[in-house]
Amino acid sequence: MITALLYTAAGLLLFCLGLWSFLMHRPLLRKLIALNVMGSGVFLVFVALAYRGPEGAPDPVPHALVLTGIVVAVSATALALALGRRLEEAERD
Amino acid sequence: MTGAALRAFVTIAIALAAGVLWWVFSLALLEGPGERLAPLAAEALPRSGVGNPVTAVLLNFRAYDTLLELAVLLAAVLGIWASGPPDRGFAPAEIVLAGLVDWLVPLLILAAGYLLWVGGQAPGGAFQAGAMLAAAGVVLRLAGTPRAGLPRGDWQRVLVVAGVAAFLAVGLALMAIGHGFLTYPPGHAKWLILTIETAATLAIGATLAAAYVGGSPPDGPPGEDRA
Amino acid sequence: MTPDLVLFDLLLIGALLALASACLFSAELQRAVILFIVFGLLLTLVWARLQAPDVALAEAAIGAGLSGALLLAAARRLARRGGRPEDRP
Amino acid sequence: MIDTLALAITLPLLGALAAVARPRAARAIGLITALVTTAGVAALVIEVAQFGLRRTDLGGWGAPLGIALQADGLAAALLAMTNLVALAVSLYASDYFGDGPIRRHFWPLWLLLWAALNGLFLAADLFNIYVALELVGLAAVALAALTGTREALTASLRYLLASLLGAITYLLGVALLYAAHGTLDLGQLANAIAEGPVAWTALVLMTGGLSIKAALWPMHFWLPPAHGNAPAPVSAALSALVVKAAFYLVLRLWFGLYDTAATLAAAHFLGFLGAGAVLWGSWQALRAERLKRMAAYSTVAQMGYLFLFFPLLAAAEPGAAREDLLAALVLFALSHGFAKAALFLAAGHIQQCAGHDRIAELSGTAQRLPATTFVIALASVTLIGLPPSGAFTAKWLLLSGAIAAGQWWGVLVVLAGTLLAAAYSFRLLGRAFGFEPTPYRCITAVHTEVPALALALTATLGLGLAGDALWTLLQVGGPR
Repeated sequence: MITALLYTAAGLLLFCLGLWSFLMHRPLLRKLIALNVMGSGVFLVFVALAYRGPEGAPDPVPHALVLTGIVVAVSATALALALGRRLEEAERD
Repeated sequence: MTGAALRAFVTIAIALAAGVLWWVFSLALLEGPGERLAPLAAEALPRSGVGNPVTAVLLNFRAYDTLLELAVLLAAVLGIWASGPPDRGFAPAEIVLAGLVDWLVPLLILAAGYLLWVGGQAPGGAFQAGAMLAAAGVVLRLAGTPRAGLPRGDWQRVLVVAGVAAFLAVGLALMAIGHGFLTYPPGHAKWLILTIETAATLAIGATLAAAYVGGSPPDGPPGEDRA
Repeated sequence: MTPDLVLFDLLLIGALLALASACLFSAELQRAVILFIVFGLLLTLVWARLQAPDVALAEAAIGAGLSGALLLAAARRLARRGGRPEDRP
Repeated sequence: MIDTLALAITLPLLGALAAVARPRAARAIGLITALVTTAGVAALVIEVAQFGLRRTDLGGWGAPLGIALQADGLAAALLAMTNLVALAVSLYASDYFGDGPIRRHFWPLWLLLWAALNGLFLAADLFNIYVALELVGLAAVALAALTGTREALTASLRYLLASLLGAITYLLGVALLYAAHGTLDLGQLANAIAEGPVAWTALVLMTGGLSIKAALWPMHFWLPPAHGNAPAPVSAALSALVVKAAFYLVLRLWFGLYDTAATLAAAHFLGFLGAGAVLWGSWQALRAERLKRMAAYSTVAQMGYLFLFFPLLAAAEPGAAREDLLAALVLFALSHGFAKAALFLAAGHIQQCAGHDRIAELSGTAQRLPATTFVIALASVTLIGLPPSGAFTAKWLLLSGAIAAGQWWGVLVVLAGTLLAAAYSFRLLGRAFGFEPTPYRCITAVHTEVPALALALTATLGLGLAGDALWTLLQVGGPR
């Protein structure tokens, strides 16, 4: 249980650090990195609560949810970067 | 409120939120059910057609989530294609690097095949395998192949939709013969899942590589896509 | 639960948080992106520690690998164009 | 065995795939898919009305291991509105985009958005809602960026970032509920959730995330530029459907999942934010210089009315009075959906004909585009809340509820919002009926004005008359 609690705390801290950075920075890339760190924090919480000791098999459902979340996060990052690149071009013209 | 005061306010608010969050999450963990869905998933695993519990969740128990997730990936790449043509890419690699690429790319493709096959029983599966294919694409583009090894326009479009298409084809066919949407009949789950996973691997690889290229595929008459 | 495992956990978590902070507070954009990739790789280790090998594989390939490659390409482009990389919306 | 629940999602998804693979036939594929999807959803709504609650366990595993889809009266009502509006938007879009390059990008994204919206209304699983929300968000952002102008791209990026922040916050709330109760199924969670810090924090996280997506004041900042700069059919879908879907989820959480655990104080807080939205949104709409910007701010205000119902609903005892309030709330949401879509489609028409949408320069619109001006007038009737529109009935019930509960601030806000709505509507119509000649550049084909007209008529006359049917439909699956 102590392991789950420790890693949950780490995940929540990552979420809050990312949120702070998201609110404090204006550049797109900074905000995207911040969102990805926030996402990693939430994923860490999910995986931590799936952990059931060194002997017990972990709960596979949160693992599957996190896999889904990772793919969703990379999709969103890629779309945001493409829009950002397009905006740069529009601003240069 | 001045900028500095606002920053201080946000910082304090987030620090307080962190404390509250940690408190309630430890409450939930300490008083929560402990077991959650693990025993249910373990009990249903033999009937799922695969041996890896995570693959069982992704492609059987919660397959509908995975279907929507592939649709998310598709939406992202469609949005990227709509944002105009890609950058020119990188200059062709020098001899040493080109030699490296020549064995790295086949290796990544082999790794993809292995991960796809092993995913039924051990860690691995369509997403990891697809990511390996995409990595091969990234390496190719970095080495100076602008299209990252992807086929021309029309075939690229077919590849990108293959994952969702396989899911829908299997799901709707099962519904038509009376099993319910994405309800695999007993004994057939294994090969149906492998079919979907193979299509999904190709689609994920192509989609992520296309997302890295970052622009519309070069097809159709010139000038049809916005510059 | 052995004490040295807890110590390992604490070290891992400390390194993870330190890397995240370094990445989020870094003054230079390209450096932040590289630190983010390293953060992703360390996270892979965390997934392995928590017995989530599937997540570890996906994190290494997608979370750190592909997201990192995408962000790095964008950061490089911004740096190449000079411009004002810090005041994008 | 035909599962209409699954069809509501898979049909538009199939259309999207076909439109990606065959871009040259995208328009035909899009129109066929729109008709077939609407027919399929009509069958589902009829099933719900006749046989009651519909539920299907995808994969045959059942909750909590598997995912279920579920349609009760509330879901059916919103599905009906969404699919009718989406059909009208599709018909309109098939003319709007002409043969330009935007067309082939529009159809697949639009059909994906449609599938995701239907999926959200039918979702019965917290994590499934997250995936569907992200699909809605990414497809909506990509659509909003289609014009490729600097303003549209800046707005879309801001929209994307806000939407991602909302989704990730929502997901943390889901993690908390899974930690505490070990299930993601809405029905099982509703039975398991007990009052306490865990439940409240999860509710705050999920509501906070969703209210960014529902553009609740003051988290509305991303909406006016995004909705104001998107292509007209996309603006219509974003304003009428996408924010409504996020609101629907808030409603489900508060009065389906939590019900007794949601406190009155928290409901009052949401009500106050709603009041802020009504006043601020209406005031900004009155000051807006462009028609689409005005319509977007009006959406902020109208979403505010929906949240004004929250304190009343939380205070009401279960029973007829509370069901009336809930029905009024749904009626308001549906009316706004139809009317706002009609207004944006009309605005797109004006923009295409006049080459701009600056309100001050719209004189002569009434002579050149009489049908479109009529649409704006009809939509205004609903936005102001005049009889015989459904919005009138809904506002009337909201006012009587507020008076009965002694919430005088609510009464004042509704009255002020109504006056401001009348002011911005008459400002627009006054311009449109002006006689100064304006160089309008096009002759309109009558059939292009039909979709907007049909939507405006549904909002103003249809829903006013269909109130009884809606009340009956909403009983299905209740009481909530």
